Amino acid sequence: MIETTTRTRIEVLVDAPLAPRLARLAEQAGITGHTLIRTESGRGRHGEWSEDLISGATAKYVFLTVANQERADAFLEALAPLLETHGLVVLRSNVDVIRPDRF
Amino acid sequence: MIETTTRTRIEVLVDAPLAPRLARLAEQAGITGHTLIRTESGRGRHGEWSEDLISGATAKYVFLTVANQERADAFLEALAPLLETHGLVVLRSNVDVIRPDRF
Amino acid sequence: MIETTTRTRIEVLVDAPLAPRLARLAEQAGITGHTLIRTESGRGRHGEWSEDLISGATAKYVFLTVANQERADAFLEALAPLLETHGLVVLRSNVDVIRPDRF
Amino acid sequence: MDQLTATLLSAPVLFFVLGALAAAARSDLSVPETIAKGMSLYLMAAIGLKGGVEVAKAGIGPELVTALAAGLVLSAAIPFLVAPVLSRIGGLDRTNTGAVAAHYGSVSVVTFVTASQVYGDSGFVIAGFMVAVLAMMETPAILSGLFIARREGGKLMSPELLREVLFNGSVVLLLGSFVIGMLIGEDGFEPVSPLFRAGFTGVLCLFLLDMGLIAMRRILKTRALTARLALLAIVFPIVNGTLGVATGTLIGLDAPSAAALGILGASASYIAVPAAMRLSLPQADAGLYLAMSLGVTFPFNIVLGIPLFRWMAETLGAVA
Amino acid sequence: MDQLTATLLSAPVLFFVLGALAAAARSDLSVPETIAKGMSLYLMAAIGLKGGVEVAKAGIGPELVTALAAGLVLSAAIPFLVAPVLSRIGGLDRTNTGAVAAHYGSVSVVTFVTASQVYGDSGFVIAGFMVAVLAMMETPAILSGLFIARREGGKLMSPELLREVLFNGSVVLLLGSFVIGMLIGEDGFEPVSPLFRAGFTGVLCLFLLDMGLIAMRRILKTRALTARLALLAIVFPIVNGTLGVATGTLIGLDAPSAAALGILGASASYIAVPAAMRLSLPQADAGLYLAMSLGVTFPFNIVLGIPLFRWMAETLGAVA
Amino acid sequence: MDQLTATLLSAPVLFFVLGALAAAARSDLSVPETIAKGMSLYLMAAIGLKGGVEVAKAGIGPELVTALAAGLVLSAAIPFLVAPVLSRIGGLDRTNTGAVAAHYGSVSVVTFVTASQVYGDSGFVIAGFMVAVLAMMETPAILSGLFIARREGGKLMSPELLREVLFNGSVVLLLGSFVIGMLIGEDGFEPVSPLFRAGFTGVLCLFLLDMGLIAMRRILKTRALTARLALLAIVFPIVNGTLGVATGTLIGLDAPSAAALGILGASASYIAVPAAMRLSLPQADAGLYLAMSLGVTFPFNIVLGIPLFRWMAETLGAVA
Ligand SMILES: Nc1ncnc2c1ncn2[C@@H]1O[C@H](COP(=O)(O)O)[C@@H](O)[C@H]1O
Ligand SMILES: Nc1ncnc2c1ncn2[C@@H]1O[C@H](COP(=O)(O)O)[C@@H](O)[C@H]1O
Ligand SMILES: Nc1ncnc2c1ncn2[C@@H]1O[C@H](COP(=O)(O)O)[C@@H](O)[C@H]1O
Ligand code: NA
Ligand code: NA
Ligand code: NA
Repeated sequence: MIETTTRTRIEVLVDAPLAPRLARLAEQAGITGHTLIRTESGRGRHGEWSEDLISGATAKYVFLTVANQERADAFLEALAPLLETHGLVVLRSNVDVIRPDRF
Repeated sequence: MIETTTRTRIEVLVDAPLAPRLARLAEQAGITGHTLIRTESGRGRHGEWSEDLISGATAKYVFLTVANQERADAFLEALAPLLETHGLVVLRSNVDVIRPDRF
Repeated sequence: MIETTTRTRIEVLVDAPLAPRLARLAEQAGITGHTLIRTESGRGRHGEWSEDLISGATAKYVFLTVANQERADAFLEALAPLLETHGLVVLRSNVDVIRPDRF
Repeated sequence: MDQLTATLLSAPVLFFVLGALAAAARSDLSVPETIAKGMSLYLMAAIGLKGGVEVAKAGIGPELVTALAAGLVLSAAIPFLVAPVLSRIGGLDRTNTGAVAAHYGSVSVVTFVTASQVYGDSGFVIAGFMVAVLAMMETPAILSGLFIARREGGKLMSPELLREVLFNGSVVLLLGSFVIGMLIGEDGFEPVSPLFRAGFTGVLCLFLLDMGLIAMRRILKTRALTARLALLAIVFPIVNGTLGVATGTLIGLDAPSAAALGILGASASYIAVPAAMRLSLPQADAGLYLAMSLGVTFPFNIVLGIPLFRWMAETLGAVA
Repeated sequence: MDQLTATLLSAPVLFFVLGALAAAARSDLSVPETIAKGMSLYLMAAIGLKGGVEVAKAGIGPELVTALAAGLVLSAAIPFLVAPVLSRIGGLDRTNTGAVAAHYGSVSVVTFVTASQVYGDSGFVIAGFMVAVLAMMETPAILSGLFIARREGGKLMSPELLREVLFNGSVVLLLGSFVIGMLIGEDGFEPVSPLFRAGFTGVLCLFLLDMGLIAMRRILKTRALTARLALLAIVFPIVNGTLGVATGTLIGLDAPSAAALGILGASASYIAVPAAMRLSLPQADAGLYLAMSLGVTFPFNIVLGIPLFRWMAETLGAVA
Repeated sequence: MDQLTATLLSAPVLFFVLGALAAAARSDLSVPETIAKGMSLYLMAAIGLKGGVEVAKAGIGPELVTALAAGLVLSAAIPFLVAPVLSRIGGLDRTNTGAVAAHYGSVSVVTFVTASQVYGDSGFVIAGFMVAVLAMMETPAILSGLFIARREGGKLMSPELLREVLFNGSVVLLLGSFVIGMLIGEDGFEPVSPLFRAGFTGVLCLFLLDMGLIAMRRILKTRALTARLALLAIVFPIVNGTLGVATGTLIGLDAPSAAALGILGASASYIAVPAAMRLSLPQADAGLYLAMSLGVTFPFNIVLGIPLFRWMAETLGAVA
């Protein structure tokens, strides 16, 4: 059987122009990797949006990163000030990974 | 430490033309937000598909929504009649969120 | 209340040209279905990448599949030799599904 | 048939064949979906505009009204003709019968566009108003197909479906461009002519390259297409096309326009109808109806149907 | 006003109207985002190149410098003019006031492009150097808007924002193509002329089709747009446009170029500014500023503003 | 060298420079990936068609066969020439040596296309059949590269790889369009000429704008590119290009075609080979081989290689 270890998975729904700033915050928290996932559209308290390359103002990505708990917590702390102002949606869950030293 | 609360995460793989109906069902279940995620292709018991903008018939999205358990259950109930006819794939898991009042 | 059963969710971040091989491995492990999800870009120990249709060399997908534990384990075993050489990121978690016989 | 060689050696058809061969060889050649969608919008706008400009020159005659009526009847009736064959010979259940039948009642814009290009190149010019007939025939078949499938429970028409039938994107674009063409006329068309007229055949080549890839890949990965159904997907266009040519000749259309009505009868939808079926008859097998309409009937029409219906229209026209 | 009919019956404007009607009828017609982005890049490269080639022919005069200065001042000043109205009459808070004001100080490339096409078709030709003025006016308004919103805490200018202001993609492409046009001149332009000159109006039609869809859909799904704000989105272009025409006439531009400065003053950004605002004023409501600039002001300018500012410029020019 | 100024001041090259400058200034200018892919398909179809039409006019001579053979040998041999340099001077391990070497044996379609445009504009016309040589040289180098890397364990050729080598999308499109061009000839090409001939240079401009952005961004974010490797990425095209020109002159090609063989030798793949390497040598560093081929060699060839190999071919041709 393959051996796995539990790590923390963090997903943040973020405005496209803000994604590079998240990458920087993650790096400062010691997290080396992330993946941006494409979205199409959505709806929330601020109404509907859909990907919009003309204005570039309303596209969003899911910023996905897996890290050990300590780094994940540091990243969440760093995100805190952006939560209210930038309307981020932040999700955290556990996930098993195979090569734990990578995360 | 950032305080989090557990909520229910529901993901539904859905044919693109049906996505607006899911949004309506979620809203009727009291869920205010959702995000559509882009897929590329897939395979199941009914064979292979891939995004196809010409006919528009074979594109699919992942409909992602996070809600408290009660609303999540109401949404799943509402989905039930579509499950067989529309070949939906429905996944449910737990997730920690930061501003629980939003979900 | 809708009845659900727990299954294993496996997500693999994979180079686009390699995705068909994963589908074959999954099939050999008895898994009938999967979905490819689109990504945009990312960063890891090997630097940054972003989807790049010209060379086709640096696009990645998230390969998502849900299966019962036995088949999921068989798939993970089959993936093992690719892990080091192809720099895959593999995540495993539990998920509740509605029609358990499908997975 | 000299026309056959002419069709086969035209650049658009050769690019279609190239795409099909590449897919058959399992080449990784592919056209991004959004590019294909963009070309399809371009082709519809161009054909609409050009049709409208022709009508602005020639005026609206009683022919237009007769042809529209004929198109409406054909689109609504063809599903009822093919349905019994689909269920008895094809062995399909009621849902799949309805879904497939709807495709054959509706039309393929690109088949029409290719025919009008190939015909036009040799001076066999389809009347401008046939574009309006094309638009007219897109969606009535959807209702016939649903009636055949007789969906139990639920309303016959959801609001989404009604919009799909009345304001389907391709119908709106075709008719809208047609009306714009009529409003601006030859003079107003001149500044957009380099894009919409001069660029047309070239874009059609690239689009058909993609259609060749898609059609062949459909065939290769389909599981539901039996030999019987594949055969029906060739018989239907011959029968429905003959019906179209005959109707066109009877109502007094000139030979090119009668041939065009044949093309419309023969062709099967792969745009408006599949999306409507996903919504209204989700249990129907999308792999099946796309394999039949896109994988078999479309190539048949592009390669053989185009010269065939011209030959029929010329022969019938000489007799009549 | 004869110009009004001419504008309304030009192909690009009719396609814009078609898009708006299709969206109003809730048709599923849509242009893929990447295709729209591609067309927008094409239009900017083409307008830049053509402007540069004109300047290569006519030479750089003192007019260019005066016009650039006038553009800079207008772009920076307009936000301060509209801000008090937005907060007092529109009832917006400081953040939203700053964000919306920035949009009105900046410009809409496509409004300029459509105007130069519609004007040019009737021999009313905007000077080539106005493209440089267009590029100049894109981003200064961002700084004014941020100043108005007076963001508390944090630096006024993040490195991302500075880059956005100085090296915004559309500014770089417009100015870059302009310089390339000046370098290659009429002779060097000749081989690219079929794409960038002959194809231009046609691409503009398809792009405006999409803009019509987008603008109308914005209006339909917005929640934040009150009747008062919608009214302001019509008053602003009239006032700012008049200001632009008057300034242009005062500094001695010919009538078409003065009208163009009017168009620039009147138009509101929907490219450079929204992205900058998402970054710097994320609390501002994107639904609101896009509804005003794209949903109301853009259609107003395309349909009524273009003939209006021409008429103004001709009248003022005759007086001056 | 007068040719240098002519190259530098042609619109396509200027757009390439614009893209590179924009990326260097960290502008957010970008061309959507699917648009770039669409333009790349267009360029390949166009160059293939035009080559085929030329051959239809000139007939197939023994030259074609000799040139094809020369191309095959060059593509298969160059990896073995550069490999020792890569491992000894560049310090690469065996896997990376094989991967990078494969890139240099293969070719860059856009470098060829740009050269044939820039040359053609000044009457220095590459023979049509060189397109077939271009297609021929795309994939043999992949096998040489894999042989050099000598992958342990596993079969040398997976079925995916075999398809990649034989039916690579760009090879199929180039050769397919070439054959279509031969079949339709000048007459059949006429209706598609507005898109594929007139529009060509303009599309090339927009595509090179994107390539400039991509090449510079590669350079800026690469970590693996050492100064030595960067230098090799300039030495290789000079050496391999000289080899190509010399071979071309020796086998009796006219000066423009010999120069083209130089371009093919000098250029490095960034389409067929990288995708094949991801599949077959996944441990090789994609950042490295893309930085070398796309970030250094491609710009070198576009800006300096094109005039250089012309000059060489003219000089050698005069001597021979
Ligand atoms: N409960 C939710 N589940 C999934 N996505 C959500 C949820 N709430 C909000 N979102 C996403 O976050 C975006 C911004 O939310 P809001 O700030 O509420 O407008 C929405 O447009 C959705 O895409
Ligand atoms: N076990 C699975 N894991 C992930 N996706 C699946 C799975 N089964 C089915 N799917 C997705 O759901 C679609 C429809 O499934 P089916 O109804 O079985 O053809 C497939 O084409 C896949 O994209
Ligand atoms: N911790 C992580 N969380 C999410 N994605 C990751 C993580 N680490 C690596 N990745 C993704 O996997 C790719 C390859 O990783 P690497 O092999 O470390 O370069 C990266 O470019 C990311 O897209
Ligand atoms: Na039909
Ligand atoms: Na303005
Ligand atoms: Na080479």
